Amino acid sequence: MRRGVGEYAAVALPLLAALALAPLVYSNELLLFNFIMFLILAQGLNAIYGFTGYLPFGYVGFFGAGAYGFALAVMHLDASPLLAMACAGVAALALGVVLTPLLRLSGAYFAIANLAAAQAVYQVISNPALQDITKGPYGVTLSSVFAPALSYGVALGILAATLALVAWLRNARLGLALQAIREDPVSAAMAGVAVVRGRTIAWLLSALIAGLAGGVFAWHISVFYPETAFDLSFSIFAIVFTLFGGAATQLGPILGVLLLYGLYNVIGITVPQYFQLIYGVLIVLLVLFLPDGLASLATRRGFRVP
Amino acid sequence: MLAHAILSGLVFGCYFTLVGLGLNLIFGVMRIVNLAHGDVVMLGAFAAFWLFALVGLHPLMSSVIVLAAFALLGLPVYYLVVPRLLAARDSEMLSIILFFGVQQIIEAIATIAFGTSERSIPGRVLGRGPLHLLGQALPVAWVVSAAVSLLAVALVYLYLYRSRVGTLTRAVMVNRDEALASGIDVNRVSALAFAIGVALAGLAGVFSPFMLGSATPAMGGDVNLAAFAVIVIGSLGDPRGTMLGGLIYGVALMLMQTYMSAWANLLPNLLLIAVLLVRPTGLLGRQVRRA
Amino acid sequence: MRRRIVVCLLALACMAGARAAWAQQSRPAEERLGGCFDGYLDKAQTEQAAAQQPGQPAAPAEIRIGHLHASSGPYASISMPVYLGLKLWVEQMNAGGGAVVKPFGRKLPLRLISYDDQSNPGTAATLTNQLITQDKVDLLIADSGSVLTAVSVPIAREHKMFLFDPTGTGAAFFSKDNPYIALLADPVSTVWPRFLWEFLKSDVAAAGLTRVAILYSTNDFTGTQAASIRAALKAPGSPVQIVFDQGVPTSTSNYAVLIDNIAAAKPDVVLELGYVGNDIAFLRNLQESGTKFPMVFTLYPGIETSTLLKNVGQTGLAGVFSYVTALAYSYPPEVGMTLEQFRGSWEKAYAKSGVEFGWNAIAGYVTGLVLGQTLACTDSMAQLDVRKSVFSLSGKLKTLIGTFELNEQGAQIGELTPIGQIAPAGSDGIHFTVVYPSAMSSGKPIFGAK
Amino acid sequence: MSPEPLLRVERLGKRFGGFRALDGVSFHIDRGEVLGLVGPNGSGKTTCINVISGLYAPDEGNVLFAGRSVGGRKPHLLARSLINRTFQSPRPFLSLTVRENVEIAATYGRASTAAPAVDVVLERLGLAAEAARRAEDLNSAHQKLLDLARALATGPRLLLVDEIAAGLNPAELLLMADRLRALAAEGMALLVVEHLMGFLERVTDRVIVMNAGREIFDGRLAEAVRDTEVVRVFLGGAAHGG
Repeated sequence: MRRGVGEYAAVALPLLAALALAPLVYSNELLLFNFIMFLILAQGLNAIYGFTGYLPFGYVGFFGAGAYGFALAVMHLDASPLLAMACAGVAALALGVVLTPLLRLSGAYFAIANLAAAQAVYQVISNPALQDITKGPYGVTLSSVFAPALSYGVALGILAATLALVAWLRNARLGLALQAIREDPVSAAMAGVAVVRGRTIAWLLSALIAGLAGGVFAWHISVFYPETAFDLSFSIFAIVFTLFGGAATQLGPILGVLLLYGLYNVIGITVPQYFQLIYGVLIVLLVLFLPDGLASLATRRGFRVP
Repeated sequence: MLAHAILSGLVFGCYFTLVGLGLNLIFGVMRIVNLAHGDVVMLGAFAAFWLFALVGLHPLMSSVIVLAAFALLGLPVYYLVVPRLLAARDSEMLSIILFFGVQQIIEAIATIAFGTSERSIPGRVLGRGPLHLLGQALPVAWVVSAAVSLLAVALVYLYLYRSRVGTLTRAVMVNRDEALASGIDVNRVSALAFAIGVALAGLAGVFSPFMLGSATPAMGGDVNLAAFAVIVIGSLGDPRGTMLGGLIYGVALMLMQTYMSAWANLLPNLLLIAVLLVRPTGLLGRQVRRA
Repeated sequence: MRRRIVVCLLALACMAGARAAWAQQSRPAEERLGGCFDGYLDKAQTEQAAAQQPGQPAAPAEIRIGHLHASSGPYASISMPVYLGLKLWVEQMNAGGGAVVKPFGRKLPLRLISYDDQSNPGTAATLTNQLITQDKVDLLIADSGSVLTAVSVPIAREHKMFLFDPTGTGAAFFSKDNPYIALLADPVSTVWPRFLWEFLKSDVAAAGLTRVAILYSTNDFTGTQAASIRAALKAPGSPVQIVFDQGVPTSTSNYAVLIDNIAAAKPDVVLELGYVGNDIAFLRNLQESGTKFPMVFTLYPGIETSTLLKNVGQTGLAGVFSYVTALAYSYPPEVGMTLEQFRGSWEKAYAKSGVEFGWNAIAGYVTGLVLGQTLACTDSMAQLDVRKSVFSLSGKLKTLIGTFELNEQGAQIGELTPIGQIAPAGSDGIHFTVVYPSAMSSGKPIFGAK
Repeated sequence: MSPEPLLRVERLGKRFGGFRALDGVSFHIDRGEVLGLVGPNGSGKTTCINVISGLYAPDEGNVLFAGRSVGGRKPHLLARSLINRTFQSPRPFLSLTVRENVEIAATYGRASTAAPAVDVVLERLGLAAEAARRAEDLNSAHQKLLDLARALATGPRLLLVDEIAAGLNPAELLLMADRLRALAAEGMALLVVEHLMGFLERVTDRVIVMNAGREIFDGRLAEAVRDTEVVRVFLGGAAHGG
């Protein structure tokens, strides 16, 4: 556990400090906010994919549930933003609990079922029949609580907590147990690991993280449609970033987000006409030539990546 | 209304069997998820559109050309990408990401080449007026598309169960490692299955302007969601399962449209999840214990 | 490790920071009574007037116009034409030496910075911020459609940047407390269908057609139109009865069963409100099913006429009612090209682009025209002056789509489209007969034609 | 001999669809005893181990461990209550190091204070030099040892060993047999599924022979090879092609 604290100090604190100070020198604060959000999402995905091997293709479902948990609390309960953030977390956790049976599936079946579940949640929330509750397809406006600076800070706080969680998983016995489950659930069981419980914990933690990210996203952008909160590209970006950096480490997903999302924006701003093409090619090359992520370059040479 | 919904559902379901068929074959043989499947369908649609618009080629003729051309197109893609992918540790998961990238590439190129406007082929090309079937009026184009789909399913079935390569293909589906150990040229069998899968997606694309109203470079995502529902409900890897999944999907969708239209898209997803939870390998799947 | 991350961040910041070429020129908004726009303002006059002013601020090298478009994804088909229409306007202005910018008293070249958000709202948000904070654009234009516009609204407001909204018709964007937005080219969804419901309650009902079916796609654009039509038709004293009212997902691509269901409700009038793809699928399925209704109304035959004609065909469109946009009803423009001229320029520039000419192309061009007039009229480049200038155009600016008119919240309430019916023209063309309002009408509706 | 054996298996039955993989199998093992389990392919040996180690719940019969019924309990609970096993093809946690592999079992599966320390296990199985290597980089013999180390780290009193000898070279075979005997000498009970009779001879003299889900012989190995039914089953099994 000592090592965990050290790694957190070495990896997370500089990152957090940089992100806290960045708005002073760089004014596209929303881009920085999106960096924070993807850092959170990538680490949340890391908790379930990196440590248990389940690829939640519908991860955006939790994100959207969090965004709408936040929005509903503000619209109907007149909740303060922080209380609404708690509601965002609870909404995603509740969805996580409902979807726990999906953990019985494996491989592509799990990924597809999870995608279908996220779609189903989206279709319910965006249904005009629920217009009085969710505003259906007509989108929500939360201008009453709009507070970009405060929500930026809260997002940073969530990132700090998420990184701490992953640093802990990386070094605590639970993290090791989860990795064992990922490698071989049967063997893990024979090593005394409570496989179902371990998976469920990782699943719910990861749902909670996405829900909080969704909540703070809703707070920060304040006007959005269901299509925005349930945009499948949130799932895909989080997966690609995590994979690119290297799952099951603290540093991997961070590098993944900083490099790839950074590149994404640089391409988008400099050569918008070939945006999609370049990004597609990049992803293909990544999977073919670096399937275990950047971190594997170090681990293959026997170095430990925090 | 009920009779019409069920009949349209069956006809529509036949077409959606074809939409899922290629995806299923590729997953069954290689255990990879071709997320670019919907975009190959889109390419098929544009191929048929341009063949019709430029040289006036009948879609039934185009479908033969598309089948051959897309199979030939599939081979180099297979050799460029798949063997390398399969060598990775978690290829089943990685495939989703890889083919997401491929999908982005296809969509980007299609947008540059074809623009973003909707394209289609007039329905009368496949026959004029509604066709009366069991007292219900159905668009002729639908019935033709369904018939072609059934033919394609039958051919795939014959390929798998009546040809030597097909037998080998099924062996690879059952257990890739065993097949490799017993001297089957797994790589060649897979390449063939991949090419056929891509060709079937292209074929589905040829008829998509008739079944889906029109085609745009962005249509792939929705096609994928439908195809996933179809093949998972049926059972991944088995063409008969795909048929069953397609019919269930079609009928369920039409019934929802009839009685709760605003919720129509929710049903396939709920069906998919329910089927997976009750029978994790799909309705026709073998009961295998996957530890 | 720490160093690597810091270096990464710095590199990123530098890349973006370097793009900020010059700081935004602005001076305090000086109060002036009334707008400058008094009928059509001749560019030469403006130039002359402006040149007489002493002590002008140093002019920048160019006027930066920030814009977003989606080249891929679900909104590409409505976004690309707007982008290309706008681009055409910018190129034309620059070919003529630029646009007159009143505060600097001369013509300045325009620079269009348009990023591709790929129909991804999250990306659209970041790029909007990029345009404001890094590119420091002088004028900001949102992407097309409500979903992509929505994310830009609070960002523009937060940065006190006036948002030119070409086609984001969501009623929620326009509120009294947000001065930083105006809807330019589409009427706001709540009022757009006004002529339609008036027509249904008067002429159509008088013809004995009172049973109405509404089938709409469940998205902001069509859902809001359906809601305001529904409210109007249900108002006390309405002679009209709604016999079918269903929403379908916007991704719906087959309507055969829905058409059968509608037929079972025996309506006289069917209103199908959807996006381009929905309308194409609906009209094709309607034609193929052989089902007939006395009156069928859909949105896009009048909005994206050539796309609909290519996909549905002459016979499929004949008899259908739709909005009559500037594509089929010519308004004499006082500013900018006529429809024919614009269409000619479009075909010349974009014939091979695969993007069809239609209402959204015009919307992009009109956005440009509004921008041009705004620059010619504004007192300064300060955003509230820009807003004042835009609002001063209201009720005065006449373009090829009619009179530009804003309500006080910035929603477009002019440019209302009359109702028309499609008749075949020539071997494979169509033309619109305007049937309502009577002041504009060019013929009588023929019911039972579909 | 104590009145209650450490493990008592009573009329154990397990079906897969219509196939009866186990059909009323009964036997017992005492502390410090090594029992061999032999039979042709598909006779139910591995299924038997899978049921005892909790991977499958039995359909019929029961498993009693130290007098308490444990049939149908989850494997991780069994691992913590002193039953463990190895796998026919070893299943280490490939991307973790050798030490981490063993550590997991020592942390989560440690059932008694008597469980050995990680270093002791590694030392004893000759894996100490490999401790920092990733499991996927080990050769198959070392992976087998790692699999065994994982099981031993939980400090089991009953160890189920599934074809551990396959693929080992003669020297490794002898060493492995010695190790198993040493474990038994310390009081551990072992159930050893094995095809290699030579190896089995070195670790035990008592065997159970199974065929088609039933036990057909329980006694001394030397007698088994003279038992007519056992001989018929093995020859017949060969005739059927396995």
